[in-house]
Amino acid sequence: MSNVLSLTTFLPLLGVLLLLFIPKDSKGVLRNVTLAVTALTFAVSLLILNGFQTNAEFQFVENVPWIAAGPFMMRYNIGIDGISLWLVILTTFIMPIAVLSTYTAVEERVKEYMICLLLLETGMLGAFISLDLFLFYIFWEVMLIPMYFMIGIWGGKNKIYAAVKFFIYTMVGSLLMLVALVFLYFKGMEAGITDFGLLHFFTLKLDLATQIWLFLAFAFAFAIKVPMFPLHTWLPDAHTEAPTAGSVILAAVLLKMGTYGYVRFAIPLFPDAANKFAPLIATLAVIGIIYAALVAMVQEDVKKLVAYSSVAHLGFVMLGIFAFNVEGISGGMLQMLNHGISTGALFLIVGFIYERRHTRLITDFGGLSKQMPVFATIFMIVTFSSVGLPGTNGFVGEFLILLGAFESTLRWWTIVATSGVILSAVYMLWVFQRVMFGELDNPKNQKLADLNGREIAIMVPLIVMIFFMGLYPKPIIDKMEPAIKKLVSQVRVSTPVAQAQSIQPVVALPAEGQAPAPEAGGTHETSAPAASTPQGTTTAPAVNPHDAK
Amino acid sequence: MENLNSYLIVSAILFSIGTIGVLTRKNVIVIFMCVEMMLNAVNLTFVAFSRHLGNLDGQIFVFFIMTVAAAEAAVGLALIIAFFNNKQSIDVDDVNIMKW
Amino acid sequence: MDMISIPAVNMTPIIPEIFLSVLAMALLLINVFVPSEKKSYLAYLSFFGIIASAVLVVNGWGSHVESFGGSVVLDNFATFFKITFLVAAGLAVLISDQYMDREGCNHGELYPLILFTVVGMMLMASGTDLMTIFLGLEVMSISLYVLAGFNRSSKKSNEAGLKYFLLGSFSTGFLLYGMALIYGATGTTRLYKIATIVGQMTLPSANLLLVAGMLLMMTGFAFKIAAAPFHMWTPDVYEGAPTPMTAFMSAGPKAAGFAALLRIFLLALPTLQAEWSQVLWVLAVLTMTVGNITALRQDNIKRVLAYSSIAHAGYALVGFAAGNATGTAGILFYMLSYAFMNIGAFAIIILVSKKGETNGNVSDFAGLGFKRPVLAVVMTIFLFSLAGMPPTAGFIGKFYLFSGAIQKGYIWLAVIGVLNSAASVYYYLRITVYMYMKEATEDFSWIQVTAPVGLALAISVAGSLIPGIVPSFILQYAQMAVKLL
Amino acid sequence: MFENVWLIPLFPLIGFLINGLFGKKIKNEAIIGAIGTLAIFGSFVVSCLILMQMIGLPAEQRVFEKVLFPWIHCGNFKADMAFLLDPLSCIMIMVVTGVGTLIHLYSVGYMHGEEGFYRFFAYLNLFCMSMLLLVLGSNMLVMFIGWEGVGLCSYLLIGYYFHKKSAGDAAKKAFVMNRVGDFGFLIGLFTLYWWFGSNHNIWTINFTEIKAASHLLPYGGVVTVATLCFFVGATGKSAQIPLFTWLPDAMEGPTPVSALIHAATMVTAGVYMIGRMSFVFVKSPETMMVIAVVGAATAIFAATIGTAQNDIKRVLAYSTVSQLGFMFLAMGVGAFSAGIFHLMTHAFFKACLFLGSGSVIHSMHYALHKIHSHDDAQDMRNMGGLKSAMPITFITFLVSTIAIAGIPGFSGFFSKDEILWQAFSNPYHGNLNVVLWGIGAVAACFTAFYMFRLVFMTFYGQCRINSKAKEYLHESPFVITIPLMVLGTLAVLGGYLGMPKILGMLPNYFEHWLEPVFEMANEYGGKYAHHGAHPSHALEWGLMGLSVVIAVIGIGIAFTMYVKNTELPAKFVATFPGLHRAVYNKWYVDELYDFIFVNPCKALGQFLWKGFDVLVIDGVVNGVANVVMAFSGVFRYLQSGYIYNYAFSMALGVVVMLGYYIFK
Amino acid sequence: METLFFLIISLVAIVSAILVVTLKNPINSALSLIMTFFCLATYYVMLDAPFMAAVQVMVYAGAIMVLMVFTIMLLNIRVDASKKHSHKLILGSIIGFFTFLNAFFVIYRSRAALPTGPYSGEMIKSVGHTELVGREIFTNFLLPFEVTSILLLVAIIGAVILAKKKI
Repeated sequence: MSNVLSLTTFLPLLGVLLLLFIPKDSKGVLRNVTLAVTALTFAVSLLILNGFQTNAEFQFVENVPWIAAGPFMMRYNIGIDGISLWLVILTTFIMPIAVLSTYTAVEERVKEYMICLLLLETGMLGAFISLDLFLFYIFWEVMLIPMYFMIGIWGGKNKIYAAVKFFIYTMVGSLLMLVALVFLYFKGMEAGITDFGLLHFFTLKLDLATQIWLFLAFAFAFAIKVPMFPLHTWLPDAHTEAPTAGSVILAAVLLKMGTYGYVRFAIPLFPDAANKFAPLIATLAVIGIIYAALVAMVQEDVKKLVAYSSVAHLGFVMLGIFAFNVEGISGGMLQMLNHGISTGALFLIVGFIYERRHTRLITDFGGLSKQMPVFATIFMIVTFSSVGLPGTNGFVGEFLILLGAFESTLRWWTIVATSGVILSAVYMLWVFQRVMFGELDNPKNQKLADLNGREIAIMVPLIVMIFFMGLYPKPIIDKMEPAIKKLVSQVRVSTPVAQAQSIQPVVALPAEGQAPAPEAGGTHETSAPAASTPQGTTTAPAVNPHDAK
Repeated sequence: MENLNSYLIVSAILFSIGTIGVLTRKNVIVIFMCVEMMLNAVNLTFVAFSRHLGNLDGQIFVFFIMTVAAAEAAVGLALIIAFFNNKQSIDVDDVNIMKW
Repeated sequence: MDMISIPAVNMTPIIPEIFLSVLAMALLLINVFVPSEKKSYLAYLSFFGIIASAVLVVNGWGSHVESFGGSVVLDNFATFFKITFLVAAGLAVLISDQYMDREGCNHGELYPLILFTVVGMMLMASGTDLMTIFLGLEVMSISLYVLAGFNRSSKKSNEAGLKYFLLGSFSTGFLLYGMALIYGATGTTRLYKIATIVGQMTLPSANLLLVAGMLLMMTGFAFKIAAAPFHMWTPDVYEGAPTPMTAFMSAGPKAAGFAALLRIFLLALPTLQAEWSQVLWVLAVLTMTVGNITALRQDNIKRVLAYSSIAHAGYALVGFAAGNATGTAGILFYMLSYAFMNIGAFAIIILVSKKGETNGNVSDFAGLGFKRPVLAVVMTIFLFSLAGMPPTAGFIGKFYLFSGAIQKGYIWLAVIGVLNSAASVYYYLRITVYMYMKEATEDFSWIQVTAPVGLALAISVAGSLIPGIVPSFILQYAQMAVKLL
Repeated sequence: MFENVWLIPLFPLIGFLINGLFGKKIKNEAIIGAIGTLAIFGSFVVSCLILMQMIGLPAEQRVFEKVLFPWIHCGNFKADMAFLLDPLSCIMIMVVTGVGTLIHLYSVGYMHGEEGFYRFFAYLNLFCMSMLLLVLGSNMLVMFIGWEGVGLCSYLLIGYYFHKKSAGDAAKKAFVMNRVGDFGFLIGLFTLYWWFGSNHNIWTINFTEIKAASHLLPYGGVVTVATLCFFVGATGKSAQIPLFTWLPDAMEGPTPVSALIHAATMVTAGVYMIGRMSFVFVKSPETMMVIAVVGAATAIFAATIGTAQNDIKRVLAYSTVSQLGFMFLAMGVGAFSAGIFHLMTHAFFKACLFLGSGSVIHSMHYALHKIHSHDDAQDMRNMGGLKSAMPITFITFLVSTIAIAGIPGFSGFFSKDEILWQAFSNPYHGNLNVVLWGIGAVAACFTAFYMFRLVFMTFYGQCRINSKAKEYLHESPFVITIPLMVLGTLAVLGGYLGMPKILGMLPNYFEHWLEPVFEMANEYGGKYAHHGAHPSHALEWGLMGLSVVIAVIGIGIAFTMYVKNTELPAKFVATFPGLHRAVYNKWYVDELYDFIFVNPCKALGQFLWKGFDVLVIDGVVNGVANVVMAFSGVFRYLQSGYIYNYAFSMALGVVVMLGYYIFK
Repeated sequence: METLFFLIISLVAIVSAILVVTLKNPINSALSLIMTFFCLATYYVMLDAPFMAAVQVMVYAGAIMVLMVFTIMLLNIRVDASKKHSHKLILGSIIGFFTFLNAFFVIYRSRAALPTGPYSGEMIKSVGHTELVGREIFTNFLLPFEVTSILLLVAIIGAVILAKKKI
């Protein structure tokens, strides 16, 4: 079982080989085989989950030499920690759902479509588990190809524009990252690092100027993928044109690559620069939240609306990550998962009605609740999950992000970002109202069939996850927390500057069992002046009563 | 030889004139003649250097260049004839089907 | 007056050349007896000859033999490039037969000419004397002029040959002038001697004769590898030449040009590296940019690949400008993989086009993806490899080229390079867009994949993918090859 | 029994799940109704048991925390799914489950025959669960679940008639405005958490822990910021200025919903929240003042609007807003237990009023339906003289009206008078006290006026309904009237639990009961005691009398205008048309908000999308591509096809290269 | 005396070179080119390379130019008929001028390597130029010499392929 990670990653590739031998006319077989392969992958990935030890170390590590030539040494070095674990699970979890959603949506070129899906899965999984920078880059790029074809071949009217834009936009960013990656390698070589192993580079001390350039290159690539304002315009196009399963995967997993890239690479590799750019990135994230929400509000196409809502959600994720504390980053990670589930579900929902009506214009709908009550219920649950209603998954992530960001130096950003919570309710509920509420006056809508068994089966796991993660996120947080703590310490350790600015004491202090401390003579008169410093401008490190003991 | 540079400069002049010819003439054969002139200028340089340096490598080189020139002439003129057969012209302005 | 006693020479370094020359001459003779509809036999013969000579070449790996008084050398560098040439020639031979048959110019002389071209290229790679290199270059060039104009009845082919010839001989003038100046500055044409003499100079970069000679030589070779601004012939000649010859031209002579350039610059003029890498920096940027940007708006697919070929020369120049082991090994690797992927792509073009080279526009590929899925997938692999997407050989090659530049500190060069390659993605994608995302206008029923073409495609696919996934061994050979320079 | 507190929200949850998932299959209204009602009734029973047990305990032991399961544990942050039982939450669960049970019962009758009957009960149960979570939550986050959960249910129930556009709009408006409040709530939470954590390393959002550490909080400063943020949350939920406009629109929902959510329970959540965190709020005099002023202003503002509305439910809605204003006034002047007391009595009489109005509407609707009239069943101008047709409804309605108007002997009097007195005599606001009291008194006058206007227009005088329909008017069935009667009784008797001390007939059980909860707040509030001397008993008596007089005046005016001289209102309108139009149109607040927020937001969205996203950002992106393409065109035509041009380019390259090295 | 002779020859060479470029009729151009070649042959003699001079005359003037003139006659080409492109002329001349300028400065500013070989004028005269060249070719430059055979073979094949009426 030592190479279960490789097995998970390359199982879909084996599936591709299997598909090659199935004639292209037997669509049913193709679909079922693909479903079986993805389901099997999911099952195997559960083994990983099962065997995962809750600590900060990388586990299931496989490390064998791969390319060794010239100055370079690339290794097939894979492994997961708490951060990547859940993204791997998310990927394997979403894939069967995505496959299932194509049963009636894709009638042409089924074989090719399924091959694309499986290739994509391998690419995504590979990117999440790579611990070798070069290997990561390979998978990162490989993902583009099947996605490109999925948008381009099975997409909508404007598919070619969207597909090419998606491809080239991402490519520009990632190629610059490649340059930075190589540069980093040579820097590492000077310090005695001999391969592309990520963990070696964590120990590398770089001067600030170098860090800044490298960080910018990495951040640019990831920002495009996230996508962050103002590099987001490929996303609405790609989403609108992509077929349902494509949109689902794009939203659920592909966008996470960007945020994951920050967490795994950009931040721990260049902590000083990350600290320096945190305000800038937070600003962009916050602009993204508000901006995307406002733009989403006036969209006429449901899918585009959901796409813009993705931009806003990922703005939250970025804000949380750049809070650089356990709460913020955990929130960010959770929000990645949540966004994967909720937005994936939203795209599926849009797919359902698109399949029935072949339109996505909001004005073509109205009053569907009457005709499709099950659909309405599911749509509503997902909507509220997306809005971040407490009890659903969306809330936990959003809350932790905002809490973490508020604790950090990004307080004012948080306040602005929190108003995004209002706007998200506005646009989501508005679209829900316009689609589901009102008179069922369009005759074409009056004969719509409610969801069938397969469609419900697609949505049920998602809904279960929505509530599970909203009500009992503990197992998820527990597994990722050690890794996040390690990340936080990585960011903190090398940043004397940032620490001076930071208001809060070191997070690593044991927080358990610290009941409210009765301070000696703690009447309100004595404590009042001590704490009367106006909020927000406090810069002096606070007195920690426990340190004094 | 006491004055290497004068030979070199004559050679440079001939080379430049050859270049001008290539750039300005329209008749393909004349252009080719200008190329031959350039090669000859180079030959002169080689021989002058060879004489100056007191080794024969340069002259051997010239010998080979002449061979090459002959070979090129054969192939080149064959190409020109083939072209003429197709187009009834050897004006470079007509060597212009493919562009952009 | 005593008799000239020809010194005993070690023939080892030129055994493959001799073999190929003899084979070519034999083929010329055989050709007389082969009826015109059976010229395929010549193709097979030459293909096996190429394999045999490849065996001979590989046999010489690891040895270092100088011969003919320092005119020629057998070393890993030469061996590596010779393999590249043989790959290019072998693939070209495989794809020629069908095309030439279709176009009605399947003259038996084609194959000897290809083999002679290879001989010329091999001499360029292994020559260590300016004369050898020059003569190798001319053998190659003259054969190529003929090959470009091989289809006599086609106006385009005629024109291609003529253009290539005139501009080629014009560039030869500069090349020779450069050699003359080098000769004047150093007093010899032997590269090893030049290296010694230049190495003894106190300030070689102040010696104008030397520097000018170097630049003029660079000009000559830049023409062969199609580097801007000496690239202008490329699109026209590539478009006009018979497609298999275009494929061959884009892979072989380019590699040969690089071989000679590397040999001369790294062996003889390493002390001038500051100068030539500066020039190459600029040339690389110009070449990449011009090639890529112009390719964006091309309709004829051969022209697209011609401009792409210019751009690839630019990428390789990036590695060359770096001049370090990483970059130069990258060139070696890249040239080899480029031979695979580019000739593969041209093979598909041959298949898709019809007699008289009609149906050669990008838009004519519309719908290929689902009418002929295997061909389209294969073409897609070549295109992505050309675009430098992992996991293909093109990516690894580019990676090493740019890495070389980064190692050398030419970050901006690498950045310009990657931006260029991002732009290049557009025109490669455009072809896939037509193949997969546009409705078919034709049913492509005329496409027949004959055995040799199929074999060529299979080899090309393997050559584009395997070095991308497990590149180690080739890269290591490339590293060893450049180490001995 | 304390251990089993989790049963309280569980029952409605089960009810919700059964009805929600299988209700459509069950179809039988009786079963569905029974499930829903029994679920909440079960909670009520458990609540009663808990109350009993708590009464049996000494005051200082009346706090119990039950951790159900860990919820979000992350870094320093820790929030469990945990419930807090103390006298305050006890009262709240009693009110919620008690009134909830009655309203469920009522709904069985009222919603009879509605499409989606099961849906209604499912939502109602869900609401109860959320509300119970809200009041039971032992930390701010569990409270927040309930806080948003009730918002969600309110959304669902307001939008119950989803085919009506107005219902959908109202639902959305309610949710969004609540969200604005939530925004404040969250920021307040963050601020408090961050302040405690960073200054004292106490990372908590747990109420008891905060309470224990509350002595560390400074007066003013960060507490003001935090509490103001919380207060924003409260205004959203409890429909205070400036976030009150959603509540009147929320009357689009079925009437039981209005009774339960928009009168008795949800809207009082803000008051409860302030009460729950009173020990924080009192530390900021500024916030206290803001609360008091906003409360008073809302009370009078909504009351004025209430005078001009014709829709029976809208009048009640504005009345609710106004009464909530009273409660906030109470909180703002430190009269926490009075506020909570008013909350409770208000729950009784306002629920009764709403249900009564529902009974009327039900009857009217039936009658109008019978004659196929499309007249508005809720418009009071169509009613009149219903007291004979609907005696039970009339009596309970009248009782409740008297209670709300503040006539001595009825519950409203006790609670409202206590608030007014505290407003006058509290130690917090100095000279502002008089103003607060004055506004309160005037608002009380208005309340008496519009409530009696409602009663007179509905139940007295001539029946203005179509005479054919008149015959169909009838008293509602028992399922409807029983809750009315119970609530009417409570509206009378409920007040005796918290009789002001000065009356002295009964001890103020209520205040006594809540004492442990507000002890700390009162202690902190003691700091402000230097303002003025304690007013005398005589003054208190006098003011009490005055407020009764004021109420009577209000009733008198109503009587004059709507019973004796029915032409007076028209005259009044004719005399002050502008004023009337302004009041009738709710002072144009909705329009103002549209103008300031909604429309600019939409316009901004449109601009950002079409103008910025597409034009600028994509313009730049595509612009780069286009520029490159343009260059491609240029480069392409440089490739002219002429040999001499090509040669020229080569020669130029050579010359430049050489020239650079020679002449550099 | 020698200098004067050099100057005269140079003048003739350059003037005839200019005539090659300027004369309209290709035949005249060709004849001028032959003139230039003869001048170069003279130079070779002056540079103690009589063998090269002989080859120059035979190969260039004798073989190549005859081939050219023959081709011109065969194709029956008279004059540059089409209209002039004056900008082409100007640009070409400028480039040519700069080419010369560059070359001039290269020559003017730098010094060639010092004499390395043993072949002084006296030595060449005493042994005989042809023999010396022969020795060099067949010893040091044997490989290039052999390669020329291939080159010529290729040229022959090429010419046949391209120009033969029917293959």
